[in-house]
Amino acid sequence: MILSRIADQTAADRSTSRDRPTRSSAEQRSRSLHRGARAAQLTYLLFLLSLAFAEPARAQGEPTLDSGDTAWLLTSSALVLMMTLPGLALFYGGLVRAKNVLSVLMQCMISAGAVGVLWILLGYSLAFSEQGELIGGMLGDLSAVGLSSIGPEDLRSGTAVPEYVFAMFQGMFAIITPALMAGAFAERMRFGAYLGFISSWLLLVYVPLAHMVWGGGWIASSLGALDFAGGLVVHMSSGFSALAAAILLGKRHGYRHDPMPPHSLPLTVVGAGMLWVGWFGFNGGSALGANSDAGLAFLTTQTAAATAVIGWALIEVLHTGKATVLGAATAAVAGLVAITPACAFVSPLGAIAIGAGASGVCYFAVTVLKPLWGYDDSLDVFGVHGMGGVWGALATGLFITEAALPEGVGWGAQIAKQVLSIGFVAVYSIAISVGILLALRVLLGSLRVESEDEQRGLDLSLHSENAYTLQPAGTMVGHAPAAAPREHSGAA
Amino acid sequence: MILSRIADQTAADRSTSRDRPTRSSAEQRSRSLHRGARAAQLTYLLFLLSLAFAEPARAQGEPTLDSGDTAWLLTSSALVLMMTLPGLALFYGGLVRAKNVLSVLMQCMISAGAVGVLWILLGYSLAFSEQGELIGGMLGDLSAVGLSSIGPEDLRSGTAVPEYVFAMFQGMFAIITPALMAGAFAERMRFGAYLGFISSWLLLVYVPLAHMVWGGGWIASSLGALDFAGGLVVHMSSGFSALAAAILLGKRHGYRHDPMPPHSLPLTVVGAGMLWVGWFGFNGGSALGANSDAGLAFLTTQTAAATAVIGWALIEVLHTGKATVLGAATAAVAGLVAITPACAFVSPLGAIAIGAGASGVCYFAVTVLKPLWGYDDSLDVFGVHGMGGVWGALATGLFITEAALPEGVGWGAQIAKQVLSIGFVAVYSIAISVGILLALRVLLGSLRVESEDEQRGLDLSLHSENAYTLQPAGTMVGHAPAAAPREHSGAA
Amino acid sequence: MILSRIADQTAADRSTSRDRPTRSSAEQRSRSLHRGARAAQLTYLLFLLSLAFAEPARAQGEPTLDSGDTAWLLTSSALVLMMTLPGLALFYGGLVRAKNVLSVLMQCMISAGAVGVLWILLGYSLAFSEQGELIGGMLGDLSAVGLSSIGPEDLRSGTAVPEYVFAMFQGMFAIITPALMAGAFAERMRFGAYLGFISSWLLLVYVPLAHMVWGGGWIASSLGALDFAGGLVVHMSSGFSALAAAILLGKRHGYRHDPMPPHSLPLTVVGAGMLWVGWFGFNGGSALGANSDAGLAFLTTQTAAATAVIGWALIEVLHTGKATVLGAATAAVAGLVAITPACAFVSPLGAIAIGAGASGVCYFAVTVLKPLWGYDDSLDVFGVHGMGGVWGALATGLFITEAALPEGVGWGAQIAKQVLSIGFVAVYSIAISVGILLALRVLLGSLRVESEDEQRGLDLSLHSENAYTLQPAGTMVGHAPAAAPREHSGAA
Amino acid sequence: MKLVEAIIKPFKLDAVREALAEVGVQGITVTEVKGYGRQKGHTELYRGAEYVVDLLPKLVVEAVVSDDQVDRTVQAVLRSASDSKIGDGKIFVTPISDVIRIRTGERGEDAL
Amino acid sequence: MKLVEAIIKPFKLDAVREALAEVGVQGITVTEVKGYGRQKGHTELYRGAEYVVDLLPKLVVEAVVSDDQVDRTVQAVLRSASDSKIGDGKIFVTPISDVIRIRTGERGEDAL
Amino acid sequence: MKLVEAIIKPFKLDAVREALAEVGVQGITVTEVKGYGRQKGHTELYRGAEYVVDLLPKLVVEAVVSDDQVDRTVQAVLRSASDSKIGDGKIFVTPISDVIRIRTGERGEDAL
Ligand SMILES: Nc1ncnc2c1ncn2[C@@H]1O[C@H](COP(=O)(O)OP(=O)(O)O)[C@@H](O)[C@H]1O
Ligand SMILES: Nc1ncnc2c1ncn2[C@@H]1O[C@H](COP(=O)(O)OP(=O)(O)O)[C@@H](O)[C@H]1O
Ligand SMILES: Nc1ncnc2c1ncn2[C@@H]1O[C@H](COP(=O)(O)OP(=O)(O)O)[C@@H](O)[C@H]1O
Repeated sequence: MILSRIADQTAADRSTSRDRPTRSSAEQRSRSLHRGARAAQLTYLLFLLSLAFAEPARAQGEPTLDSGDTAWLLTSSALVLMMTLPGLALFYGGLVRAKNVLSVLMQCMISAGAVGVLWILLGYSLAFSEQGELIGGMLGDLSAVGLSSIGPEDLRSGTAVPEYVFAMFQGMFAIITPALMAGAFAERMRFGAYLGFISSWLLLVYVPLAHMVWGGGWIASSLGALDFAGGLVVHMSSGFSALAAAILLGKRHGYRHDPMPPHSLPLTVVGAGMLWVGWFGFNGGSALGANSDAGLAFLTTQTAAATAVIGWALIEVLHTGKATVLGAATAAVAGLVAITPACAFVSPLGAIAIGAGASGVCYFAVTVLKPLWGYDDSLDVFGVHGMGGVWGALATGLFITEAALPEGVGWGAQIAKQVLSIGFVAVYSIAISVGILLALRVLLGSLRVESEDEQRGLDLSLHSENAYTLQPAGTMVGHAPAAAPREHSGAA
Repeated sequence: MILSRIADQTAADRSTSRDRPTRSSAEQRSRSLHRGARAAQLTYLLFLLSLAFAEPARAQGEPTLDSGDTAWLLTSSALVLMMTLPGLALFYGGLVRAKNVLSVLMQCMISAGAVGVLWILLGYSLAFSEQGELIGGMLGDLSAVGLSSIGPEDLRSGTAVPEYVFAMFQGMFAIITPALMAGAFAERMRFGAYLGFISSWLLLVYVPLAHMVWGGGWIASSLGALDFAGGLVVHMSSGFSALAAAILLGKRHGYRHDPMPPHSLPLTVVGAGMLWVGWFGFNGGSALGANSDAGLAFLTTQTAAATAVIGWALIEVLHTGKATVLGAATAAVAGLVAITPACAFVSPLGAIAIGAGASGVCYFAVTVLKPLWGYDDSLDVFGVHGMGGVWGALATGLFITEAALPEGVGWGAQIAKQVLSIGFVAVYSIAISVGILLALRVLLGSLRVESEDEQRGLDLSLHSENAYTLQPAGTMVGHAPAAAPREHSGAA
Repeated sequence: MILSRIADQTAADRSTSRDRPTRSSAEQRSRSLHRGARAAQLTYLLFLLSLAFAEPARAQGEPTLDSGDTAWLLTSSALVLMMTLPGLALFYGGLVRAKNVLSVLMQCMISAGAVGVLWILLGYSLAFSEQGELIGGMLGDLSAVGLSSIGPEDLRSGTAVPEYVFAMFQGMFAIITPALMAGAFAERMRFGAYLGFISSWLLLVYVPLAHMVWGGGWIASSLGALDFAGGLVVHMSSGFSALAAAILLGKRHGYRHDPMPPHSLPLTVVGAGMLWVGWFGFNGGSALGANSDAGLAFLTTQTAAATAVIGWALIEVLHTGKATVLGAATAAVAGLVAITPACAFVSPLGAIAIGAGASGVCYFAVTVLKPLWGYDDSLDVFGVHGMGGVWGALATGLFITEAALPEGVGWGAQIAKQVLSIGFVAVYSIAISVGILLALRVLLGSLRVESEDEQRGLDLSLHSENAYTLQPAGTMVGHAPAAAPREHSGAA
Repeated sequence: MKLVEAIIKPFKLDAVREALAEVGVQGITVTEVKGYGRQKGHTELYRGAEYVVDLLPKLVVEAVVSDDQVDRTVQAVLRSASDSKIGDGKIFVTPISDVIRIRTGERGEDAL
Repeated sequence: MKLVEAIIKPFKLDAVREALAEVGVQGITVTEVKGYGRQKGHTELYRGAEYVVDLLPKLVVEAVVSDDQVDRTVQAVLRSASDSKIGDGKIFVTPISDVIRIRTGERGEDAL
Repeated sequence: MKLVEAIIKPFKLDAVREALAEVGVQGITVTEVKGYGRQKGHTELYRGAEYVVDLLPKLVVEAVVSDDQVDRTVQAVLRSASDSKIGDGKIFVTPISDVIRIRTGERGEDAL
């Protein structure tokens, strides 16, 4: 086993990423051993010399920072934040009615804020520190609380990048995932309830799943399910949790009677474009280096998104006679969601299949499943991320290449592992989310704004602001009021 | 010749890019030879040792992935997609009237979709595979159809990056180029006609030109014209084809009688900003590595754009008394277009000259040439990309540095080569584009929407959507209608 | 000396960045000595051999380009331009009234243009060329005017990146800094006055400060104050100069009587998001390589911004009862400003302290200080950049880690140095800015537009354009008018 | 004929339109306006500053009806637009001297 | 004096304005409105769902004219705004009791 | 009762509203419109081309007042909206036959 691993290693550097959660320092060591072996082909003197020269590196006993890998992971981290701010904020902001656009932007901003802080203080340690596990296979430990135990020079084990950079890259994932859910209960949730929900959800749903899949936990190591860049951890988890939240919160006033068209489709298209671009960091960066896996992930990501756009447009033309712009934007995201778990495991043609499948699955979820079941998932988080995530996780098994199949696992067996992981993540996400929300409901009285505040719009009710003021009018009252502003200060 | 080349190589790694189409494996080999030569300065023992140590690398006999180069090319690919989505979409979207903004956004989205898929299936192979040419000097071959023959570990020959990454970088160019044309016939073309046009155009115009200039074809290898990042392939080709399309489609209803001001200049400025930023990937990435050429290209790109902004503002103040914001945005793009073919061949001061020239040439094209000739190039694609491209291709010869001049070619001779290439690309683009459009007209009946649909706006007519809905009102009819929506479903 | 340099260079690439202003060659040497010591453990023969192998590198006598460092600095440069275009343009554009949005966008565009050109011609040389200083410790020299003395292959000394790339990275800083000031006197300054102001300011304020802090001048080398990425040079300088300009120009018509709410908060949030993302290039790129300092800077940047968002929201809830979206956007920028000088000198927990402090300091400046003093700093440039910059420069001393403290300097001493540098930059910026503006007032008659033009809006008055035209109406007059447009052509 | 002009809260539009259709009003014209009256405006915040926006969004629904339809029309609006809250709005009734249908040139009640 | 109020299709504005100028109308005031009448609305799509928008964009052109100018004004609108298609719009004529020019305080027809 | 309709320059709104409040007008309705009259429009530029926008932004302020309040109302507008410049606007006074308050159903002057 170790030997075959080694062979794999030297043949190319792509291994870095595929099994990034399981890379051990043993493996690292085996690499340098192998290099020694090559030197053994030389004469004895040369061998000694080679030993001598190899010594410093071996004595140090640790890999060195690779500036190219680091450059790419820094870039990827920035791109993944761009997916949330401004990407997702715009995508969602354009889709709601004009009176609620700020509330959605705020949900994205505040996720960057709250999760940003929590991740440093607690989240990263619980998800990724590897000293000893708190709950067997489900959580990391507290050894990196506040990141105090990590220095700027420390590299993330199994990579050639600083652990700080790895922590940031993962932190950006932690920021976008709760924000994704905001689309499902948009236009009705109280701000405090949202803040409470995403904070708890981060620690109780996201962090455990991240550990189980990427941090050395059981989904990857025991079950053996594959999720390269977050189909399970990011999209399924948020999609299914969002569905639960949408149902618990109830439908928007006027749902399925009044039309609630996007107030600004251009914003949504811009957001979709930024999500697309940022996703290269999301998937490509998950290779944790600028290597051939990153290249493959980039290529399949682009290809799946492109195919989904075409697929969705085709379905629409057949179904309604018109290809819509919102359809294209939605399709791009659906394709990107679906390729996420699979992006470094499938071929370019596999990516086309996954993208095409995503357009079918998500179109069905959004136009048939949702009206059939009658829930009000405002911006189709479940239809796109939940169902797209399921399809992607399954398709990872269906379209995996020979080369990417883990040693000794058959194609059918891998599919079974994928199905199991899908079931687990769906049940886990829904169960814990429902628990959190019920607890919050007890704590806060209600998760929803008052009906009148909902009609007036969340921007004014929750934030005392108006998104667009084309013709200013009014009266200054005073700077820095000591008291809460008049009327409706209770809804937040 | 080989010797001087080698010297050039070792002094720095910048060569990678300048002549990226012509890099041969012979040249690659010469590099390692040179390294051997240097070792010969040492004593015999040391020489043996050096041989011994050099052995592994030489035995492998192939270049290895450079993570820094790969990181930059991945980043550049993402930046170039950002130029289309959301960059160009915003730039064009802001310039049209509010009733047509979605149709323009859709044209950009669908280019990413359709070209994205076609590129994987066919385009890349025809443009860049080098096994054997289909039509001498004009097309690559079918050996990389579906990219099936390429693996994630394969490097693009002559570079230190995975071929997948190279394919994506080039694919992003292939996506933006047809989308650029959309500005010329904006606000009147049918959606199906657009899709048919750009798909055919990709394969019949873009792919051959890309091969001729970058894929080893005759413009670079036989003619010897220089086009570092796509002045000929991207801007002139799209600009001249767009002119042909604008004329064939005819003028917009009310053209030159009704004012058709941009519906949202802020969107346009944002788009211009993103184009500017993305262009660093476009030009800098064309060095195919994070090397000194990339640095030079970045610097000249920035400098030419900045100069054009100032130049255009100055011309406007002299001509109309006011510097306009749309002028500044247009100027930036004009400067970027013009520096594109020259970016790694000229000095910083050369870039200033090219940027200044671009503002003059494009301002003249847009304000004098267009009204003089009377064609309706809605958003001035010909004026900016066509004429800017001509100027850039010419200026590449005019301002080329000694160091960048190909061995044995005089300054005047290079200018002549540039002029020939300009003529060829202009004629080729127009001829094939006209052919495609006439064929499509026969096939589809008409390339244009009905006059009433044009007046109502393409967003509603083609996509049954409204860009902005500030005060929603209406009646839900039903989810997932089985039939085409009522009224005007035929125009798409 | 040369020997130690080389050893250093080859051994590792990270030293470049942390204390780029203060890095002395002494320090350089001490590091390489240490590594030499390690080598001394080997036998004599091996030592000789090592010498032999080191030979080629030493023969070349110069450090080599690191592709990973170069990739990251190229990326960072693009990110920093994105901060201005479209980031800052959007942030400011959304905050002004609809009639002035274009004037603000234009100010950002024209900074990219004018500073972009001036930087190449003169600015870079005066700030960063190191041959000999013009005014002792205050300015560089003229040896790199027009960048003519620098070639694409030249590396920036002390780094492994091309000097061209370094020049561009620094150039992007030079572009955003004057543009930052535009927020303070928004909605009332003449366009020509603005252009004159920022051009002079660049050469008389920015360039000297950049030299003093980063180019080897006295603030870093003699005083020993630390400013990793521009708290003094960028934020304090622009914030204090902006305050002076706002006061000199006088208040907007109707200030503190009419409400002047943002015309589009979504634009502002998008801009804030882009600033946030771009800031990773700003701070992370200031490490001048993809090294552990870049990682640390990235992490502290993200953490401080996130903390400030949460801190500001908390303050708002306590103070007014509501957390606002504009508050969150402002807070993000405040946190980013404050961490800028400190980003590679503090721990993650230090970053949390700095971010929290920033929200307090800037909230106080904006809501208490401004109404108290009564100046009209339209978009709170002083409150956020000026005061945030002061806090950041101070906090750099307060929260600096042991490891980051310069050799032989105590904690208290460093704080004193920081305080001195704050005082110097405040006084210098205000004094020179006032001088420039008074001179321009004499030269141009007035810095402000006419009162009627101000009420009509600067977009129409200065640029003859309208930001939004949802329902076009009017009459074409003619293409390319030979004369200035009628009415109000004098204000620009 | 009379012009019945109802100033209503925006979210009442659908209800008013339905009520008018029930009593036989064939066409309406709707304008977005801002209203100032007894109803208090709302407070907005801007970087710690506070201001009152006292012009509130309203819709004006205009229907020209024959004289004998006026009462029914007014009743329909009252029924559908009232929440018995301040700010529910006003109805103004104005005499109209003529109505012409542009398409056909018809005049008077035929043009409605 | 009378207020002539024409509800027209938006793209007819230029034609109507020119026609009014020809018959001597010196000033007009234009309002963007939404109209509901015999003309059918259009369908929009939203993620596979379909809804009808039946309030269509219209413009109201208002001109106050002297009594003897009313007919010419109405004719000018009829000429310029009609396509003989449903939805071409309506003209309402209302008596006005006074007109005042704010600039000068002039009253009555002098103020037009 | 009369409807007093003042077409004013947008930036005069606050002054007019205050003046009306002073003379006892309790409520107003404001509409954004575009006006065309003696006042010249402005030139805009578009890539070197020039066009005149002659529809200028105006606000219509509507107040329904009792007959004896009409004069005071008109005077208040004249005072507050006039700059003695072309384009200051117009006031139209129209007779109203009835006013109803939606909230209470009150009619006539009680409803104001
Ligand atoms: N005298 C008036 N003239 C014109 N419009 C009025 C007048 N009074 C009220 N309005 C309009 O009616 C709306 C509702 O009036 P308001 O006084 O707030 O409530 P209510 O009608 O319930 O007493 C106002 O917002 C305004 O648009
Ligand atoms: N009774 C009415 N009161 C007020 N506005 C009306 C009335 N009837 C029609 N309108 C306006 O006139 C427009 C055109 O009317 P419509 O019935 O669609 O066509 P037509 O006038 O050709 O019969 C409508 O959109 C509406 O704005
Ligand atoms: N006859 C009219 N009917 C309707 N509105 C008018 C009429 N004349 C002028 N207006 C409105 O009054 C505004 C001011 O008129 P204008 O002729 O420009 O200036 P003044 O009232 O100072 O003579 C115009 O923009 C228009 O909105």
